[in-house]
Amino acid sequence: MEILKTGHGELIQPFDLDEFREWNRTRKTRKLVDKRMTEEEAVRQFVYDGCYIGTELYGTVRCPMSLAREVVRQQKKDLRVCGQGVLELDLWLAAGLVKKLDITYIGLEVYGTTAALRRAVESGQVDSCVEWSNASITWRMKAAAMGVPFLPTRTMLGTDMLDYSAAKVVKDPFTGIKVILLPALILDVALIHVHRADKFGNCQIDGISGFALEMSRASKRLIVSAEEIVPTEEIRKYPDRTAIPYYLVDAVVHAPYGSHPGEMAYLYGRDEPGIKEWVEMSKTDQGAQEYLDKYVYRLKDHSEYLELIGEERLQACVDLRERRE
Amino acid sequence: MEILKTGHGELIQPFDLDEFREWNRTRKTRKLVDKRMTEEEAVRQFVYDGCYIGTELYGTVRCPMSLAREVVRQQKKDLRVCGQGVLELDLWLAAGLVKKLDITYIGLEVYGTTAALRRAVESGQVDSCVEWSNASITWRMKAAAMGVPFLPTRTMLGTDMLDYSAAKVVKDPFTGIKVILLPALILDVALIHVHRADKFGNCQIDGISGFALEMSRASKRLIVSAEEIVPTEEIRKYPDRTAIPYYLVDAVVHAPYGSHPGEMAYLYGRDEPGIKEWVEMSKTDQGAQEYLDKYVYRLKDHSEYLELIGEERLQACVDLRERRE
Amino acid sequence: MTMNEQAYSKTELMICVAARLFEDSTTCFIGTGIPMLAAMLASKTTAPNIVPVFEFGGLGAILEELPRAVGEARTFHKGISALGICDTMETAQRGFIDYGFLGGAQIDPYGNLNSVVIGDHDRPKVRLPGSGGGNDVGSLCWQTIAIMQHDARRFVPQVDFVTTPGFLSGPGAREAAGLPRGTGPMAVVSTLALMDFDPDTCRMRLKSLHPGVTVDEVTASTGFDLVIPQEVGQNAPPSKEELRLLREEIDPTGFYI
Amino acid sequence: MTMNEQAYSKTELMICVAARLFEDSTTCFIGTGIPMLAAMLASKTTAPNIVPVFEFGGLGAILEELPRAVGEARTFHKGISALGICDTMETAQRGFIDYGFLGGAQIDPYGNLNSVVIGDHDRPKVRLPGSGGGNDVGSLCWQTIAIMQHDARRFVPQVDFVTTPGFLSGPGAREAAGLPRGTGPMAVVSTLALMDFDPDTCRMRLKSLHPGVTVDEVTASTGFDLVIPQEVGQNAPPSKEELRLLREEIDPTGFYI
Repeated sequence: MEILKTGHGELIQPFDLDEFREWNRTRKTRKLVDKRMTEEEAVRQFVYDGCYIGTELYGTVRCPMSLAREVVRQQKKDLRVCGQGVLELDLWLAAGLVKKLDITYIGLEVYGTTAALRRAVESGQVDSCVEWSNASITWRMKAAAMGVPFLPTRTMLGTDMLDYSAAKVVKDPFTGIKVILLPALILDVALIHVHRADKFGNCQIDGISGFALEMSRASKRLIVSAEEIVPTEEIRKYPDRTAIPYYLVDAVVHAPYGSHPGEMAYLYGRDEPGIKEWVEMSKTDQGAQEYLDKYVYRLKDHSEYLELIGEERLQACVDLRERRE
Repeated sequence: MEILKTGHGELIQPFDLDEFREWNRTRKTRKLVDKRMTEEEAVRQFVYDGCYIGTELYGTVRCPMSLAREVVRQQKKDLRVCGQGVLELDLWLAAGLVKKLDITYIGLEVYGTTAALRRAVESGQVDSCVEWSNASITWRMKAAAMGVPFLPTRTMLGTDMLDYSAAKVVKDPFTGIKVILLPALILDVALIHVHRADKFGNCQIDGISGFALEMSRASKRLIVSAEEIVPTEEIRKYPDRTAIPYYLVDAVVHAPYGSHPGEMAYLYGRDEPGIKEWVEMSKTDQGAQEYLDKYVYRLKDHSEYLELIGEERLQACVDLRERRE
Repeated sequence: MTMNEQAYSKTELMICVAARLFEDSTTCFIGTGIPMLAAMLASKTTAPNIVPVFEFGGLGAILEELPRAVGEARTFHKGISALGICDTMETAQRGFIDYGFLGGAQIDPYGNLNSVVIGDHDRPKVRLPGSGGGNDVGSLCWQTIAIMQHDARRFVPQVDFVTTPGFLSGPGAREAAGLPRGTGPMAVVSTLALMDFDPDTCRMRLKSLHPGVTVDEVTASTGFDLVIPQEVGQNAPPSKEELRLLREEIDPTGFYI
Repeated sequence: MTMNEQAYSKTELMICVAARLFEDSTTCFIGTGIPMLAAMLASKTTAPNIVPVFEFGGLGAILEELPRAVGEARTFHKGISALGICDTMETAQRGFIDYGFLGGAQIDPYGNLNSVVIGDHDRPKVRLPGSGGGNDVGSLCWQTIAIMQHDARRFVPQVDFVTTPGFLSGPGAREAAGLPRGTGPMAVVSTLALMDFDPDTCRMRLKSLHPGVTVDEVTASTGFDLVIPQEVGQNAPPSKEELRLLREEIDPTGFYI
């Protein structure tokens, strides 16, 4: 099973499975301890300059926006990021926090390419972009979540994606076909927003799970923000609904409307004007800085953010929510 | 990434991923068609002599027992089976239907080893036993479910399990550790019992999912039996509860108490005397044949089986069910 | 303005031509933007039983309201299943997804698409969003359909970065690279015409022209030699009903159109 | 019979000795049978916060009623999570499961277990059930504890088939084979004594004797040279409370005992 080809992209997060096992043995308590804290405390404790960090789902859908804004507020530097992102990563890029990217997609969806990404990459502020597809970056997390060094896949073959990734092509020893081996991705920190969690960190998600299961299991530190904190009895009544068990979680942040201006399935729809405001202002660096000033730097925390948005606009989002019919 | 070691067990179900893709393209309709039928019709249509077949979870827990009994009734021969099984596979072994085994565990749990397995294997009636662990056989299905030729794992290393399996040991090209490569397992037919399904085959499962997700996605034909048939509106109201989507399913069998004498989480507990009856009678071949006669051959179908068991005993099982508290 | 054949935009026309390509009772991978409108239009006209698939987990949704993002709740509204990206992509890898609708900044004669960079990767003139699910859709779905603005800057002899595989370098190249057997591009819908691919050379071929567009216009707007067959068809303009559905039911707020 | 030290069975004693090995606030992989009783007893005595893990998906259950199967609803009664075998085994592979409790038909000096065949694999004298989750637990959990009947047919110099890895051929052998670093057998609880493993040689070592058992009895019932240390401890008999819990709360119907 020789190596037929190797992508020359940088493996920006090298990994050691036995070290990860040791970490999970010694640094993740099995005790049920109250992990509730504020965005400020969680980010201060677990996010650090130079760490490899990821956010789950993306900017307009079940995204940990209150945590993403807190990372900007605390000016965590030289972040190595995997994305898969819209507004959340755009904010980090505009704030100059990102050094390296395992990039799959960073854009504004229907509103097209992001000017903040262009400025950050074209200026060289982001010093490397390693290319992956949405599936392959998730399969890399899945490899880590499974506790194995790689997963095979049939994507990226034959394209420049492979050359600018850190994947390898091998011949399958069972059937002789060519497959790509994707290296495991173990994140230093992950931020995930969920519908409900108990104080210990047991989480439930409604609607699509995106890549929450894979990312939560692939990270050394996990900060969860939740729309609602529920009693543990609720979790234990429906153990088959637990998407993220407590032992994976380091911090639980109560963040109502935590995905705003994005949506939260069955709770609130997206705030289109709120999204458009970033789309417009981020076209220039000055506009982007004004936006950050208005929505991050000038505000103490998420509750001040919600005050600024105002009950009326939030209610309008609630009225637009998806309903189970 | 050279091959360091190769198990000399037989790969009793060779596979071709492109052929599986072609099958899934041409033999699995995307149309919503009514797939309801009886155990008799489903087994007659989709189970055939010599096929590679598997049953999900096992004998005493959410097991497709009414389908397993129908396979015996129709005397499907020379089956190649993966198990992981208790009563269900024991019945097949006692009935002389099994030719080859990808065996992980076939036993009677607290009641120990099975005499039916001993007779079938020690007599040479089962002509090969390839050894796998419970995790590795499931990861083999997971590989097929992912559409990839193998998955790496860190189990089975250093033991005779490896030598008597069809796995291979390689050096991970990213970190240099040794891992086992498990070949994908694509089943010809799978039997899975669920809590509820609609007539098209969309399925919901309560409690543990065992390996239903992996097996359902790794099989060319899938027969689902369900405690309850629900309107599709119920499925569409909770799309996040769909464990098995309709396009994977070939037959939907309405089988109340389909897991008897095993349990069904939240619906009914196990019938201990019913289980013990097999434990006792299966000790001799004659006893086993008498059991098969009493519970399979002399009965036309599952409803006659339920009549034989009787309302009272079934109600006793319902009274013993797990409750959500 | 009266609803006559002229009263429609290039975008509306593209949507209609794309919508007509949907085959009923098939699974279709839907990306953000025009594919969403085309899928909704198809489901209300010629393909009422298509199964829309969105990459982050929504499958079999009933498209009552226009999705604006591939993870939005509308992508699993009354859906068959709402799982995750792995289940979706693995379902595609197992051969269950028939069609994939794609876009890009550049396309070449073999249908290869670029959505990563214009210029050199490490010193790009323009950094684009990246593959997203594009490469996966182009690798794993059975057939893909690209939807593009038609001009010589986009239809180029060679893309700056092969992000999503078309036929790569030509016949047999996909299989040689290890991509699943029997997969590849089927059509390109542009602002000027509908293209398919020559089965022998795997090169892009003009199939049918949009109303009022000439062959010369198309070739002049294409940066490579487009195969021009003997017979070039004509694409019907949007029907009154198609326009009514688009404007009144599918995108009444004019979010896209 | 009065509740004095003698009034207990060998099984009850094994359960008690095994139960005392549970470390509080740890994750413990529980197999069918005695481990279930030991886990319940531990959770009601010295280790109220253990997190029981059952291979088919139950984690963190409150063990109010004795499970009789590793997939039974009682294995996720008021549980933290009820997922599937992959999530459980992958959680173990990631290093989250501290202890695993195992059984087998044979055990050798290095703690390797056999549950596949007695005799030759392809022409077995006795076909046993197979590995089940045993090999996975022995490979992936941090430490394992075996619970065995103690006699010379079971404690053998070499097992007929290495199903579940102990220390394999001795020091360094697990790591050399590629098994996760720092894992391996911790103890063996038998009907006669409690054993551990010599850190230098990885060979089984007598640790402490059950009440009324002599060193000679143990060595006579062991088919290989057991390491006998200077100091051999004594295992306390089941306390009145342990017996009461076992008989009245844990297994009142006498399902196991």
